[in-house]
Parts: sequence; structure tokens; C-alpha cells
Amino acid sequence: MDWRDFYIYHLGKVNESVRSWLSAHAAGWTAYVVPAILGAILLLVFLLPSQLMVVWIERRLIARFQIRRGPNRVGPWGLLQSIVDAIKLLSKEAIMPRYADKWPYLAAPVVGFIPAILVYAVIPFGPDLAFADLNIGLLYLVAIGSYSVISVFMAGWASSNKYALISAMRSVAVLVSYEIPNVLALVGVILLAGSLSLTDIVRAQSSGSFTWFITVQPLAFLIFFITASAEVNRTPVDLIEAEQEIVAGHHTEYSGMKFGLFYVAEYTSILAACAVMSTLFFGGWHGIPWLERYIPPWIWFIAKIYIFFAVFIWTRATLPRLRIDQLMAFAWKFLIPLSLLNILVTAVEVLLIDNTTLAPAVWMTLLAVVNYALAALLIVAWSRAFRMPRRRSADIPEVRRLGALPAETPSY
Amino acid sequence: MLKTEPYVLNMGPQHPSTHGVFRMELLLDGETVVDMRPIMGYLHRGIEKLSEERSYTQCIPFTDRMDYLSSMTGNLSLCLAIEKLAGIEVSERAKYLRVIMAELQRIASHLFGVGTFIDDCGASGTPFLYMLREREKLIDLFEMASGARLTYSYIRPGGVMRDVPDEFWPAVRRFVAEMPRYIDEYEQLLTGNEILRARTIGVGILPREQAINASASGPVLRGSGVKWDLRKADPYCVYDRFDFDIPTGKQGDAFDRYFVRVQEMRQSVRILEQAIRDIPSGDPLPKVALFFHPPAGDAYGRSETPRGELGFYLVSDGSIAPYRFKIRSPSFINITALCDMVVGWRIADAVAITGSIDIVMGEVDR
Amino acid sequence: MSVGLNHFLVLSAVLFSIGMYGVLAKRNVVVILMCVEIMLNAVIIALVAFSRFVTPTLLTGQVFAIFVITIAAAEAAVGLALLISIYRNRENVDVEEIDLLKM
Amino acid sequence: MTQSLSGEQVANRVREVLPNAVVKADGIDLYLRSEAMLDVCRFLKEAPDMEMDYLTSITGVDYMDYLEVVYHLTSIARNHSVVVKTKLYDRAAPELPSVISLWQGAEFQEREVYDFFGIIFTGHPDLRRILMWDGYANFPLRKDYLGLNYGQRPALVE
Amino acid sequence: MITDGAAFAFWVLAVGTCLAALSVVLLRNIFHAALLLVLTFTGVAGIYIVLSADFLAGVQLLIYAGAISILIIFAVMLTRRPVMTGGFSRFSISAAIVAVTLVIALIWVTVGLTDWSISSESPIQPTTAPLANALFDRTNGWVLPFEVASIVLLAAMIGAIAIVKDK
Repeated sequence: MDWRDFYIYHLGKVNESVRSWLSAHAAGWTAYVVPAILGAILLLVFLLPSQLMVVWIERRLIARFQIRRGPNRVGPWGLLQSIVDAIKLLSKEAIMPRYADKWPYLAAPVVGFIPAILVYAVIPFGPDLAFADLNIGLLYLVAIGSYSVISVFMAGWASSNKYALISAMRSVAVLVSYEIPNVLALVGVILLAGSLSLTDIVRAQSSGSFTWFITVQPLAFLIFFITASAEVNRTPVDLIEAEQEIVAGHHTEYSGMKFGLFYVAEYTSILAACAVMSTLFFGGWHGIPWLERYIPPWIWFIAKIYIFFAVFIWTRATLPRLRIDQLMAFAWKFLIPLSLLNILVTAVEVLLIDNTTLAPAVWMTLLAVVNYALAALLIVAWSRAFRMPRRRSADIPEVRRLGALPAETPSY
Repeated sequence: MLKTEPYVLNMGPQHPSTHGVFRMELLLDGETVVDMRPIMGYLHRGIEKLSEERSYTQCIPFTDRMDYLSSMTGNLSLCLAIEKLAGIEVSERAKYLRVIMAELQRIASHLFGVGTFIDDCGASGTPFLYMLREREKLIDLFEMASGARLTYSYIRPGGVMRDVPDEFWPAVRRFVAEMPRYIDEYEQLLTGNEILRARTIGVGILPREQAINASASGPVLRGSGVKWDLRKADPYCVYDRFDFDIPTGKQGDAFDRYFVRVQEMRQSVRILEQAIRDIPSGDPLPKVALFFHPPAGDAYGRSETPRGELGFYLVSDGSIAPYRFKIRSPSFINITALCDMVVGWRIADAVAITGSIDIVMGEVDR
Repeated sequence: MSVGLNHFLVLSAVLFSIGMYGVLAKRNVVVILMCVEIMLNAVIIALVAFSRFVTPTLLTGQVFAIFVITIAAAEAAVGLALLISIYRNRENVDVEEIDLLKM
Repeated sequence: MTQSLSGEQVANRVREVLPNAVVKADGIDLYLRSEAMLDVCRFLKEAPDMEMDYLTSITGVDYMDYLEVVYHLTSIARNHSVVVKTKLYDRAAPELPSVISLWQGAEFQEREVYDFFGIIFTGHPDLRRILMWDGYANFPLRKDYLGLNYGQRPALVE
Repeated sequence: MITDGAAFAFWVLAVGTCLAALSVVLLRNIFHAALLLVLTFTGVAGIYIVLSADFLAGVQLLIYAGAISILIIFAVMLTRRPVMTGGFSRFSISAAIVAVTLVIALIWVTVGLTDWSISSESPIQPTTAPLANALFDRTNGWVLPFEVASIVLLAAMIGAIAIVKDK
């Protein structure tokens, strides 16, 4: 064991050293179990404080956007506010609706929370700093991500509340629709990197011929950003828990820590979405070249996560919400065609790169210019052709007015 | 598409976006509203009955608590009715002060109304809090004048409670100078916002004919393209001396109602500039006793509040208290056509349309 | 205890029979569709197990598994579309009551 | 300025078409027979020189001997207004034709008058309590509400 | 053949998957059945990982757990009121006999009668790239079947829409 490996810059080498030392000096199984536990602890060291920080950051930042002060009473700058909130949630009464479907109701928060955590397994925080560097990393991400629908659906169905049920229906419709452009946007990156492994994708973004993929995949990034906000419920597209319409959506009937678990799962998946975005499009753990030597890669990566989180807060503070039919139309008529076109263009480019003799730098510049121009052109052209549906939904047979409702008004 | 079964969704009385304790029984087909039934009365305090036991001046605090977002115009409406009933004359300075207060109140109320409307469209509070920033300045102005921040009871039969203090004038001048810039800021943030336009243009159309037929008033009526504003149509106080326009909408959708409100704020600033410039000196205090006996008879007095025509029908039997005290409240009557506007739209639109009418439950239930 | 091909084949057979029992015994079309999916999964397990143990370097079984999954997706889509169409016409999805040939 | 049409002026026009409708008219008000209410309102709404397209308010008043319903009508097109009143002497079951077929705005206002005074508007499609709760037995704005003498004052002398 | 850890995983996954599948069949509440179906699919994905078919496991999660079970849950929801109880038909006894006979016969034939030629080579891992090569190889690949499969999928989608679309 070389103790120089435990330098903070090469945090990723810790696990490797521990593994090699254990396989040399201890029983065979420890070489698997101990690094796994170490990795899990490292992940929790990132995730648990992040949970609290992120809530605090969101509240402080959105207060800034709204010319308020935000939490500033508990602890310095209100830093302990999230902890106090967590204690409050833990001490709340656990209420269950009488007609709730008991087991799905109780299982839903857990089913929602587990995939949110599982996503982090493949995210590389630095070289050698991924919990499990799966070679099907991206596929795994997408597959795990689809479990959140099931959680929302279980909660919505089981709590026997109409708002929750509407939320469940919306979640299925929205998430299934947005899954498609989401995956299609990833394909461009996969084509360029030639691998599904996230570590490979990050390495591909530093290997000289390519810089960060945002330079050549602007359209894919935009699509991914929009679909990711839909999947993690951020404001312009947060129809699953649109509070002005359906109170709190699927977790209307949840209280105490069961609600807290939904809340934590939501923020965990937002952070995961930020991490995926920085991994795929913004060079993962790579930093700005002349500063890269002084700052460890995992700090770069976490900084990028928080920057994207701030962007999410920014959109939340700025934009009103779309309507459900507009949201669906946006996914099917706008995002999917554009992401398909993006795949086509990227595939052609990859074929051309393989057969070219030009210098990589020249190619890169050329591609970047072409892709940005194309993205701008496509967005403008498509938004000209595509208009948000604004008309009254035509499929109601007749306006049933005054008397369609049951006559007696129950008094509460 | 599918053979679906309509179901009833109870939106309210406790719901994040029903503007108080308002309840909408929605009959939904999927997410589409098939029928709607507004249910109110949760905030009914029997102001009409209570007023029959109080002197005319004692009735004024009730008007603060009806439309609690625009108390000044509520006071003004009642005072106009009482003055008509009892034949009380008002001094020039008091008339100007009333106009200034009413227009400041109109801006404050529209700020709140537009803010909550945008909130109902899903913006998570930012435009709303921007608007509250300016409303706060207005409330400070009202506090200077009346000592209260929400329930002013400032306008009294025959005049106003007291003359405004000297420091009021620089403050209101500064506000009037700054306000157009802030309105530009809101418009920058909202009017061109593609999501907001998609959510509101063409949504919840109240056609011109129906708006008149359903007795809508205020921005709801003007949003439908009817150029009807009591300040022009039936001028009270000194509105006939000011130069201002009546903004109207084109097709009567939620966006038009929003836009009319924003434009009305601009017009109010115009009126305020003229009123502050022209205000005469004098004594604005009432020349009548606190308790007075109007002659037997009836009178209907009204004014244009931010929500529409607020009228008071007073019947006097010669005693110090009204024999009948009827409130024609604009919020209450404006939701008559709500059902027709909402049916056929989605749940989200139902919320946005209700927000665009800008009801205050204190006034609906009275 | 080491695990070999036979274990996977037994698992595949058990899952297949569970699915088969469901298909034969249940009345609800939705449940029957679910059971068909279980049967398909059992088949894929067998295919992948053969691929793993008999021809570990060829991957033919896995290629076949991909085709089976494709067909399963198509089957689910068409089956559920049929189901909804039946439900729309008859408000019922009980196989014992929708066995008439006319709608 | 909205011109308030005098009761006599409108009464003369009404008498041309509906001779028996008008009970009394003075400088301000126009008193009508309650049965003729709907016909007169239709005339007022449709006559080209009246065009009362806007129903400002409907008010109930309890004068002890009789109930009175006051209609404030406005013409947005011509910017004039008129006050129409009618008296109902049957306190047990006061009835009045509903004007909802002319003005949709009457829907809630008539319900409110029914709620507070118990005046039944025949032809109203949905005449229920509006501000008081369903099943409430009294009409609270009547002067004999709950049979109390508190606050009761002699009726106005005509 | 298979390491100890993987053997342990196999037993857990196999028992869990079979129990979940049994519950799908036996439960009367079809919403619960649909949820347990998701569990079954997830367990099968785990079995694929034990069989070192990692790409297939990802596909299994994505297609089965992510798409097909959502479709089924959607169908449960759309047809909910009359069908919430998934009762048994009048053939349930004979179906049980058939199923038990089938499982015995299958095990007897596959495990008892057949002598599989088990290869001793270690499996390919990771499988993504080799699988792609096997599918799209120019000489002995499966490009044509792959294209046919995608056309079948497209046809099924269009057909499904055509069936459900309002006439």
C-alpha cells in the first residue's frame, strides 16, 4: 500500500489500493466487501450533506430571485434550517387515509427512493471514483430512471385521493413521453464516445480530438435538459405535483417521514440529473485546463452538479407551468423529431470523422460550428411550424351544464 | 376516445389556488372539465344584516373587510352611496384625495391580482413577489394617510378621515415617477413569455355579448372588449377632469384580462400624475356629524373598484342606521359566467381562469 | 453448492408453468397478458442460460433473447390495444364473457 | 354621465306596449305588477330606445307589509339607467318570474335574493341557497328573521 | 462454473422471482398483481446478470420494467372499475393439474433426459460490443431479422394506435 495514494487529489485511488492490499493480505471476499462499503460511505458522505445543502441552497437562491431573504434564523445564514425541518418531519404524526391501499401506500416512498440512490452507482465522481463502472452505464441509468414512474403511480393510486390519482395518470403519460426524447438525446453522445460506460464517455471528452460534448451536441443537451426537468419534476414541466392544480400530486396524502422520503428522493434525482448532465455534456470530472492541476477532479464534478442545480432553480423561479396537453404535444411534436434529427446528423458526422485525414482540431471546430448553426436553425424552424395547442379541447361531446353534477351538494 | 366515466373533483374550500375559501365542484372527464358548480358562502359574515344595526359611519369598516385588497375603493363606494342618500356635499380637496387614494388602491389591487393570476399559471412566486414589492410601497403610503395597512376606513361620508401628512406628497411623487419602470419590468417578464401566452391566449373566452349579459364588470368586462368604465361612463368625484384611456381586450380570454389590468395600472399612474399636480388646498374633513339622519328614501351609489362596479343600494327610514344595506359586489357577479368559461378546458385552465377573474372571497361572500 | 445449467432450466420451467397456469386459470384479460409476459421471460431465461453454458462465446442465445423481447413489446402493445378496444365496446374484460365472436 | 331615466318617462313607453303592467311611476322609480315583470324587462331590454342590456343588480327589501324587489337596469350602449321595482304581498310564498332568460347575470343575484328573502323566482333553473348552507330554514334578511324583535323598526310610511 | 457469490444471488433471485410470479397469478387485486409483475421482471433481470448477460439485463429493465409493466398498469387503470378483482375461471383446477404436469415433464425432459454439452469456456464479458457484432456482422450477422423485427414493432405500434383510435 502506497500511502501517497491517499492524497486528496487522487481520492479515486484509495479504493484501488485498499482492494489490492486486501486481496494480497486478507481473505478473498474482503477485497469485494470492504471497498464496496468504503464506496458506499463515500457516496453517503456526498449525498446526505448534499440533501440538506441542496434544500437550503434552493430556498436561499429562490429567495434571492424573489427579492426575499429566505431562511436566515436557524444557525449561521440559516444553514441549519434543513436539519430542523428534517427533525420536524421525523416528529410528525404518520397519517394514513382510511381507504388507502395499505401495502402500495407504504411501499411507494421506498420504491421511489431506492432508484434515486441507485443511479449514483455508475456516476464517476473522478477517475476511478465510480462506485461501479458498469459498461452499460447509460443503459442502466435510463432503466433505473423508469422506476420512479412506478413509485409515483403506486403512491397516487394507493392513497385513494383524486388529486393523487390525477397525478398518477399524469406521471405515466408524462414520464413515458419524455423518456423517449431523453434516451434519444443520449444516443448522440453514445455515438461520439463509442461507449455506454460513463467513465469512457468522460475520458472521450478529454482525449484531444473532442473537448466537452456540449460543443458538438448543443441540441442534445437542450433536449436532455428539458426532458430531465420533466422527469425530476422541475417547474416549467412539473405537472406531477403542480401545486396550483392538484395540491401536491401523488404525495398529497403523505405525512411525516413518508413525505420526507419523497422529498429526499426528488432532490436526490435532481442531483443525479445534474450529475448526468455534467458527465455527458460538460466533461464530467474535467476542469478548466490551467486550473485542473490544483483542484481535485471530484471537486470539479461536484461544483458542476451544483451549478446545474442552480440552473434548475433559475428556471423554476422564472417560468410558469405548461398545461398537460401542451406538455405532451411538446414532447411528441417538438422534442422527438428534433432528437431524431440530431441522431441522424451525429451519425453522419461520426462516419465522416472515421474516414477523414484532417487534423482533429479543425474537425472539431467545423463540427461545433455546423452543429450550433443546425441547432439554432432547427429550433427556430420547428417552433415556427409548431404551435402550442391553445384551443379548447374539441372532443367533449356537448357542454353539459347545470345539472350534470349530482343534484345534492354534500355539506362538509 | 375511451369510454370514460366522469368523476367529481372537489376543488376547495381548502385548496392552494382557490383564492380563499371558494369551492369548485368540477365534473371531470379525464382532465377535461365537463361541468362546474361554484360553491361559496364559507366566508359569509352577514354584513348586510349587521349593517342594519349600525350607523352609516359605523358601516364603513365593513367595506374594508369585504374586498380586503382594495379597502379604499370599498370605502369610496359606500360613501358615494351615503352622500347620495343624505345629500352631503364634499369639498374639492377631499374629492382629489379620494381619487388619489382610489387610484393608488387600484394599482395595489391589480398588482396583487395579476401576481396571484401568474401564480395560478404555475410561476412559483417570483412575479408575485416582485409585485408585492411595489404593493408594499403603496401600503406604506396608505399607512401614512390612514394609520392602517390593510383596513383603512379612510374615506368618510362627506370627506376623508384626515388630511394626508406632508411627507405623503414626496413619497407618492416618487412612487408615481418610479411605477412606469416597474410596470415595464413586469411586462418584460410576463407579457412576452411564451409559456404564459400559451397558457392564457384563447383560454377561458368570455365573449363580448355574454360579458354584458352576465353583468360582468371591471377588467373582466373590459377584457371582453366592452369600453365601459364608470370613471368615464358615470364620472364621480373629479374623474371627468382627468385625461386617461380605458384599455380593452380583444377577445375576452385570460390573457386579455391580465393585459387590461396591466394597462389600467399605467392609466392609474397617468391619473395620479394629474391629480397630484392639480390638487387644491382646503379642508378635506367631513362637514357632517358622526351620526346623521338621512331623509327616508333610497339611493344607489357606485364606483369603479379594481374588480368592477361596487354598488351600494341603501334604504333609509330616517333613522341613523340604514333600513336596508345591499351590496352589489363585483366579484360575486363576475363568477356568474365562470362555469361557461371553464367548461371544456383542463383542470389547469380552470385554475388559471378563476385566477384571471380575480375574485376576493371576502367580497363574494360578504 | 454450485449452480449450473440445470438450475436455470428448472427455474425457467417453474416460471413457465406459473405463467401457463395463470393464462389458463385467470378470467381477466389483463392478468392473462401479464402471465404471457411471465412465460416469455421464462423462455428468455432458458435461451440465455443455454447461451451462457453451451455456447458461451457465440452469444446466439442473447441475440435471440433480444428478438423475443422485441416481439414481447409488440405483443404487449397490440394486446393492450385490443383489450382497451374490447373494454370500450363491452365494458368488460372477462374472458368468459368476451368469448363471443361478435362484438 | 349615465342618464337616470325618470320613472314616468319609462312608464309611458311601457304603457304603450303593456298597458296593465305599471302600478305607479314617479321621478325616479317605476313600480310594476309582479306578474308583468318578465314582459316589461324583455321590452326594456329589446326596445330600441331603451336597450337595457346590462342588469346592474337585483335587490330584495323587506318592508314588513310587503317584500320589494328592486332591479337596477343599465344600458351600456346608450349609457342610461332605470330603477324598476315590484312589490310582493304574499310573505308566505312570494313569487316572481325570473329574468334569467334575459340576463345571465341574474343567476346568482336571484339565488341570493331567494337565499335572504325567500322570494321564489319561477323559471330559475337552479334556485338553491347560495351563501347560506343547504337545508338552512330561515331567510335571514327578512325583518322577522327568527321571530326576533331586536332591531325591528316600524315599516316606512308610504 | 459460477462463483459462490453469484450462486447465492441466484438462489435469492430465483426464489424471489418465483414467489413474485406466483403472487401475480394468485392475487385477486390486479393492481397488486401488476406491481408484483414489476418485481418479477426485476428479478429476471438479476438472473441475467448472474448469467453474465449484462446488456440484456439493462434491456430487460428498460423494456419490461420500464415500458411493458407501465403499459399494463395503464391498462389496469383504464379498465379499472369492473376488473379490479382478477378472479379465477371455472378451469382453475384443471389448469393447476396441467401446470403441475407441465413443470414435471419439462424438468424431466430438460434435466433428466437430455445430456447438455456444457462448454467449459468462460463467457464473454462485457457483452455490449460482442452482441452488437453478433447482431450486425456483415457475413453471418442478423441484420435482416433485426430490420424485420423493427418493422414488426413499427407495424404493431401503428396497429395498436389504429385499434384504439376512435372511429
